[in-house]
Amino acid sequence: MGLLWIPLLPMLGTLMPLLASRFSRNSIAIFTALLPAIALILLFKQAPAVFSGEVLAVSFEWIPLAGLDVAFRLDGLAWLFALLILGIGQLIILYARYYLSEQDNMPLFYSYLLLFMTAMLGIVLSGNLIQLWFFWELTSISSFLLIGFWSHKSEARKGARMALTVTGAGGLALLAGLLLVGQVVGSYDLSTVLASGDLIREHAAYPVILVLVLLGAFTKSAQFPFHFWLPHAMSAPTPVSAYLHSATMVKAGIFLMARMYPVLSGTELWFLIVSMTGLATLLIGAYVALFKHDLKGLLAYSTISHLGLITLLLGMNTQLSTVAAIFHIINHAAFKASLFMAAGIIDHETGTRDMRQINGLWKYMPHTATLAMVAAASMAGVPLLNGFLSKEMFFAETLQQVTLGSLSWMVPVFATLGTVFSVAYSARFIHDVFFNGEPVDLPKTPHEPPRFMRIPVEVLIALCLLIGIFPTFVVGPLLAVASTAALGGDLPNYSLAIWHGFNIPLLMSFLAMVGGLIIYYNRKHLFRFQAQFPEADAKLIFEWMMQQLVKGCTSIMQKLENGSLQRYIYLLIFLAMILMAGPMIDLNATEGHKSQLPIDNLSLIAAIILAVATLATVLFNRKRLVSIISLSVVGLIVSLAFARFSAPDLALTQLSVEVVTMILMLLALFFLPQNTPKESHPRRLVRDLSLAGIIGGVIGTINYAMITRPLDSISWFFLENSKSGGGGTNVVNVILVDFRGLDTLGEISVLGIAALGIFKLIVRMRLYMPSSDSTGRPWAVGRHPMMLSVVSQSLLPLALLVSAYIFLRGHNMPGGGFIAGLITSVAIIQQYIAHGVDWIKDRLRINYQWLVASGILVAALTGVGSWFFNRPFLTTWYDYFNLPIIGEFELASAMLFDLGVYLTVIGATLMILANLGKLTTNQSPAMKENN
Amino acid sequence: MIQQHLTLLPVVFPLIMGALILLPPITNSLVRQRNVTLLTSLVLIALSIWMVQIASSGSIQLYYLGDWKPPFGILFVADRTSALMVLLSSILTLGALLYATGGDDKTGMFFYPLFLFQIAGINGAFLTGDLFNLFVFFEVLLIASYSLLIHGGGKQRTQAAMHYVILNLVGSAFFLFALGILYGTLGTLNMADMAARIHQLQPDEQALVKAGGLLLLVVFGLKSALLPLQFWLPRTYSAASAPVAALFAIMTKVGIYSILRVHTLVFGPEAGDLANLIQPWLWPMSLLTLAIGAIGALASPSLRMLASNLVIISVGTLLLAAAIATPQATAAALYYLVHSTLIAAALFLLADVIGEQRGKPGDRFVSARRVQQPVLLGTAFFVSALSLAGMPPFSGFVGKLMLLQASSLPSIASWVWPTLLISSLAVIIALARAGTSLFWRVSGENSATETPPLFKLSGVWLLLLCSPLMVIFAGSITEYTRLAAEQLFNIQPTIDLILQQGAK
Amino acid sequence: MDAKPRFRLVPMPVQSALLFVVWLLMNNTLAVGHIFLAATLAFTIPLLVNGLQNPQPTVRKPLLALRYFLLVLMDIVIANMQVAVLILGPLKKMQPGFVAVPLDINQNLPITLLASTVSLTPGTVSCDVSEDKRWLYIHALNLVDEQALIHSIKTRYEAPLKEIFGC
Amino acid sequence: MLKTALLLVNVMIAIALLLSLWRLIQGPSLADRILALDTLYINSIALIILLGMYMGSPLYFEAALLIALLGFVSTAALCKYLLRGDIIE
Amino acid sequence: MNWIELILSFFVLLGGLFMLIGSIGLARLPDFYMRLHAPTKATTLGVGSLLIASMLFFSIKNSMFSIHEILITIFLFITAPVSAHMMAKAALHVDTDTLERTQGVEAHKAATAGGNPPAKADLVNKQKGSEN
Amino acid sequence: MEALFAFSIGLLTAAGVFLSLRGRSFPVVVGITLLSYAVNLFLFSSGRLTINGAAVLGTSEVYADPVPQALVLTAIVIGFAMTAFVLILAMRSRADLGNDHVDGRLAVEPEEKKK
Ligand code: NA
Ligand code: NA
Repeated sequence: MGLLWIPLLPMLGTLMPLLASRFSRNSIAIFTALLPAIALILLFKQAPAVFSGEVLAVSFEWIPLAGLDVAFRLDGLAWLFALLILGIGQLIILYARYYLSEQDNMPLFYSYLLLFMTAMLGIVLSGNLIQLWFFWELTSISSFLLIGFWSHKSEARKGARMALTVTGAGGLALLAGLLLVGQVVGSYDLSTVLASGDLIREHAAYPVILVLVLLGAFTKSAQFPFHFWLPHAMSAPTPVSAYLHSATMVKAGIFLMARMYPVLSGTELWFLIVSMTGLATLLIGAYVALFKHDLKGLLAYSTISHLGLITLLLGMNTQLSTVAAIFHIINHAAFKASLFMAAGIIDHETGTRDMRQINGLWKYMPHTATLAMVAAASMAGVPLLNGFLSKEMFFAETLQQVTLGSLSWMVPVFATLGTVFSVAYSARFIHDVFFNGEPVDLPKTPHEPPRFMRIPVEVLIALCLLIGIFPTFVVGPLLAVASTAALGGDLPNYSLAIWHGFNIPLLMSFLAMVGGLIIYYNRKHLFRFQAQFPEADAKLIFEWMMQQLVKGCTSIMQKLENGSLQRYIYLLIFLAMILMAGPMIDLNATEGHKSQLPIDNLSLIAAIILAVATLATVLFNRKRLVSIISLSVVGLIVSLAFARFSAPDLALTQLSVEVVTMILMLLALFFLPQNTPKESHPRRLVRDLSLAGIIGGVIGTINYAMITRPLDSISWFFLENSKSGGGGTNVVNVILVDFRGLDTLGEISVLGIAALGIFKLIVRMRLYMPSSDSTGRPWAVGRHPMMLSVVSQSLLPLALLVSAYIFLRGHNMPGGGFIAGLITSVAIIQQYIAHGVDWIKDRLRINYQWLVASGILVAALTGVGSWFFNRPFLTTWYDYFNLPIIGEFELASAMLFDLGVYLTVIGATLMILANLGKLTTNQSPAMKENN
Repeated sequence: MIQQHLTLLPVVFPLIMGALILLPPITNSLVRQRNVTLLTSLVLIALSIWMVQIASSGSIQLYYLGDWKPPFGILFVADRTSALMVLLSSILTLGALLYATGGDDKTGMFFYPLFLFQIAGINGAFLTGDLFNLFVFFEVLLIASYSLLIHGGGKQRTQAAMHYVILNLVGSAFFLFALGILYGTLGTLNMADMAARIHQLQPDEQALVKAGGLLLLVVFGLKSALLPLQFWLPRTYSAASAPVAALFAIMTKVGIYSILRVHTLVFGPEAGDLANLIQPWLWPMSLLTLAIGAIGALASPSLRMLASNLVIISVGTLLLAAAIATPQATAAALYYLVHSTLIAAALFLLADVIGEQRGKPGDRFVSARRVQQPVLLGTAFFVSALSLAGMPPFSGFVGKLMLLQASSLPSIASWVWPTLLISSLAVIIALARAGTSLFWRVSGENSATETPPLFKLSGVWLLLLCSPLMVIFAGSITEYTRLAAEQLFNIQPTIDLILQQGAK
Repeated sequence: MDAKPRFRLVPMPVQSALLFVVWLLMNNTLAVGHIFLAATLAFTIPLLVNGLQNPQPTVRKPLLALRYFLLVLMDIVIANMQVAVLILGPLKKMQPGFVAVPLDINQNLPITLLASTVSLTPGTVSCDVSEDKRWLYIHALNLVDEQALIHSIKTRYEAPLKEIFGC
Repeated sequence: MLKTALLLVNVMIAIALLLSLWRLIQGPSLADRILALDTLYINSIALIILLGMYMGSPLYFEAALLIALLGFVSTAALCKYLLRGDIIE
Repeated sequence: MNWIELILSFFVLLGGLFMLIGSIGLARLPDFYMRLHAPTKATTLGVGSLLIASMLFFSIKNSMFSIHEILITIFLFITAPVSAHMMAKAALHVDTDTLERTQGVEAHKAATAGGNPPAKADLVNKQKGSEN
Repeated sequence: MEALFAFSIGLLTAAGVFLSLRGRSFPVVVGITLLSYAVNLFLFSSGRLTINGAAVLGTSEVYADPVPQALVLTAIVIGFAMTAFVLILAMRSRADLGNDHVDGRLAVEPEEKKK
């Protein structure tokens, strides 16, 4: 269980600084350090077991479906990395306490830092590949926050974004790779995977897996050509650079390669990709580092170079080289973290990081200078320091490899060359900063930093020395156990002695040392040579690429999404037609075998009228009023068609809807242009006409094919049960109010909602009200023709009577609440037309909104009523009663439902039409202030 | 009694409450309207949790409207999937409503009743087992959405509404053509009955039914913003007022749900000659939808626009799952659907707050004054961004992960994985750009205007909280979606259940 | 005219009677249930719409009204024959024209009835009523003698109407 | 005999419909088109009554009644539109 | 039985004939105001006759008094003149062309002027003129 | 008869689609109205064409399929609501944007003056 707490404690620790934010800076730092410190202790408590070769593991089920368990696994490799993370983490916390200024949000910084720490621990301790990826991404995210911590700096924002983009992309590749691994192995459990090396290497997907996983590793570890983000991450506060960009995050990629070493390595492909990438990175990083004037820039490229070195070692496919890689991981973490911290102190004390300004600091801060120089010497590989040991091992290994065949000599040569530059930039770091005359224009006068700020550096330098001098004693067991884990088996023989006698690696070291110093001495020529090449700033290029990407995307979107409804409709219909092509081809015979009705002359004439009126609607579409009139003819013929083909209810409904629609169109047309100008390009007309023709043809064909085939439908049930089950003989109406009453409830809701929506549209509408008709003639003077008024008001009672008639008979004969409602509405609208709004408003006080609501409510509650008889919603009830004198009559709950329909229809129609009419009057609808 | 009618309540309850709100005394005071609506939404959550609980046992709840048995009457079906969708809509509703109480409810009339009507329509679409009834509920939710879209007024909204409404009208026309074809060949409206009858067709009738099924794809594709029918979405969603946009986050999902439902039940793997009717089309279109969404995300000049494009990406992702058409992919899709809906909604709300606090530049990605609540909003943005980008530790990664796993057959993966992963990267880039512009690129301090009321932000947090919760409980949630997907694909028992009940 | 009408239980007796009859007509029945229903509707509908009625002069002489109705009916039949002949005959002979008929009645309902009668009967359509309600403009299909036309309208239709409504 | 008469009238009304349509298309003025529409409504009433008799079904009466009622409203609305533009004011 | 059919046929044919004549007039007459006469008149009688036929037909068919068709007639008789009136008014307003030989120019002008009363003198002159 | 019916539906559809592809709001609305006629007739005919068989019990021997009729009735009402909404929206759009284009233009028509 102790294992579980190791990542868990830092995770809880993210909250500590936030909780402690009210206390002093020291307290915040202490609170922050507390939980990771305990975790570190716990880590040491696991040491005996781990060093004895045990693999500790703990796991719980989390998302079994995705193969994701909460699984932690501690072996030597993980222990080593956890030690780096937690140990250096403690130092960084201490260092940051002094580094951060009063203006910085220290609790937030610490919180981010611990979040990152958690993520790193998660990676190294993961016992499940998916979980590993989970924490992998978490490091990208937390490092984004840390790099961008000084968000007011443009540098920081861009650097953070770049890092996130590159490592994020790598993370996605890694995910794919890990998923493939899981696919091949059949499990995401790390132990299982590590035991399946052969299976993976022999699988067809191995190259893909390898490339994907390596993409993840290379981006994270800043390997060429993905190295460019790392220097720009230097805009982060220095503790971040020291922690993330030397000791931990960039090592995550290395860790991954080491972790997967047993399953992925050992092939030629591995060698080619990994070692060549490492070699290139090593050279480029070392070369560029020399030319950086920025202190942290130099360190960043140096880091890239050393990461390249480790990668190269891992790529060489030998056990010893792997041991060397692990060893160098430790050493690099120690000297590079201390160098970054020293750089931070210098930056902190001088106010700049430009080495052209910073000179001769030896005088001002000898203590710090000593520390930094030791670290830099270690970086250069000076004997008696830790860097020297792993470098020797590296040289030795470069001499062993033969995979490149006759070109194998290149590896040691380039390795030496890389080290030459490494020595050169180390020399530059030492000479240029601490000697080389007096400082130039420093913003501050430098002096030694606070006592405690130096302690972390001192600890790390001590480590460098101790390892350098007593390697076997200090680091031997750790290296052994970590290497065993990385190799996934037995350890090779190696010696950690300082002195191996005069041999080629020593010669190479010597050459490198001398060569480096020579190069540094002649740096002026080299700088001049380098100055010929325009400096390609990765950040600028990256930003430019991003901008081009955004620009490109924007122009694509502007071209595609041009705001033209016509195009969208066209696409919609076009797509539908494309999809229809297949079925139309499949359709062998358009005509079916059902016997067809003969054409009678009236139907023919009606069809002709329909066709002519339809064409007239289209052809006159620019004269809008004429278009409306033609449209009503179409509607009329459609109603007649319904009547002709045995659907009286539909005919009635269509007729009433028709008139209301026409009134509505007239009301709206008043505020719209009366005519449509001619603007369609002939080509567009042809295009639209062809599409319209095709869809018309397709729909017509489908229709013909459908209605000439026999149908076996469920309708018999309704005909059989209408009377007995629904209590009505008009089957259509019984379907509407009973069998499918819910449709009707939905339908009146739609109507009611439309009324509300239209009211919303009308309220506060700014109007274009023409004072004359389209020909410029002023409107007629008389508002309400007398004859119309007189006749309309006399028709009103009659119309109401008719609607009562239609309503009451609906259940047994054509009719019903909807049609009745429309008739009532039309009658009332006719009063509006004939008498005007002012006249009506004193005489008719109906709140249409309430009418709509109560209509829906009546219908819905009628449905609910059946619950009290233990029946589902909308179960109808009917019965026949016998009263003296009056005789037998029927009562049905469906009538109450229909009443709801009736009320809604009236409410909605009038809410729409009357309010629309009121727009031009002083009764114009306004939004109620209802609070 | 309530349990007996539980399946119906998510539809009828908001409908009745919506009508009640339009009547005095509630209609006379906005405060009363607020309270009643919030209460309604809480009750809806309780009801839908109950539904999910019942559904999770694996039993399919059937509700016979009017006591008419299938295939004759209208039938409501609450299985695991539909119960989950109803729960989703209820949670979303509460979040959006809480936000709306911050003042968006005042900028136009009838906000609350329209909201409830739309919920009724959405839930109806989720629950109904009858194709025509589905059409009716589509129309209910559409007309309510039209009215809500114009809430608050303004040029952009009107123009967006014009496009949205007209396109959907054409879409509805296609829906009715499709319904006509299906009734005219299969002779029934109940979806289970259709699935049963589809085997008895003559070849030519099959061609007709095929046409109907494909037309339905167009209709559902339009609702769900499938390429090339997605153009309306960014403008519409980014024009809508924040709570409305948040609610709209589920609208596309209604289309996707319908595809999952109809094209699995009627035209699914067991439809004989018509099996997997739409999959060949869905493949390229969903991949392209993902691509266009990613391009749009990169091109987005404002957070709302970005959120809209993220919705398109989620649509592409979900339809990709529908194209894969396996229970495994569908399980992933259902999880992803819930997550993406909630978080996209939260992002729309958040965009509004951020926009308000940044002054004139609003939520556009340009330098502006600092937001008043940088930590609060920054954290909220961070959570939503990570979720939507599919990055750990928030909910997006689970769905993405499962979908990748579901598409790991080499033939599929070579298409799906790059598209999914590259679009993820695009989202990461776009969101990183958004976050750094909105929170980090500040010029000057915020002149202290009043901070938004607590309630308003609680809506955002409610929705965002779902993300970590969905990760923590991912095990049981994915187990639920797995069983839901299996239920969705194992159609024969469903058909038997529905039609045997009818025969009784 | 705009004064709010006082509440009356049966505000429009004539309409009520009409509604009663029309209901039975529509339903083609004399069943007791329907008579009861008809009475109910004839009672309630006027109550509902009473507010929406401008007061109109009442019929003073019902018998005369009936006579007038029959007269018009007969004229309609004749008018239709005449017009049919005109329409089918040679168009060149036709002499269309506008006529202004000075009015003696000045209330809305009688004027409306007169105008309607004019429209329904021989070859004339009433086009407009002047704002001061003193002129009725008529279009005649074949205007042979303007004065005779004016005269016939005034004596044949306007005079009885004036008498019926007593104005 | 009645059948023959009905058939004959059928043809007459068909021609009437076509003539009205012709006027509707021809215009020339808007008033002409409104008049033609009004006539089409009336023709339709006749058509429906005829249809009722032809089929021997009383189910079509309401449709005719409705056309009579609604045709008037739409004619009045159209005329009001020509006169005032604003049909409800 | 035969004479009933005869009567029925008569009314049916009469109705159809008038319907046709009305439409012929609509199509044939030379100006709007003249066309206005044709349908509004012919159709009242046309529809009337058909309705009478229908009444007879259903009364006999169902051996039950069926006179609800009268209702349609009532409606038409009430509304047709108003429709005509409105159409004429509209036509006057938009100044629809009249046949050149149309008489009563002054009355036409007066009516066109929005139904304002005509100048007294004009009409007096007019009346005088017609007396001459 | 069936062919005539199908032809009419095809024509209505074509006309509706053509108009809905125009650039101004009003023709588009008219086009959608035409399209909805086509749709209603289409849905109606899914129950096949029947003459003299209204589904009123006791009035004939063979009845037309009542189900599509009920569906069409619902569709008509919904279509009406939708048409009303889009029409008023077109009006609002003109008021807000100053023109009745549907292709995203924002130019104000000079000849129209605001009240
Ligand atoms: Na220097
Ligand atoms: Na008005």
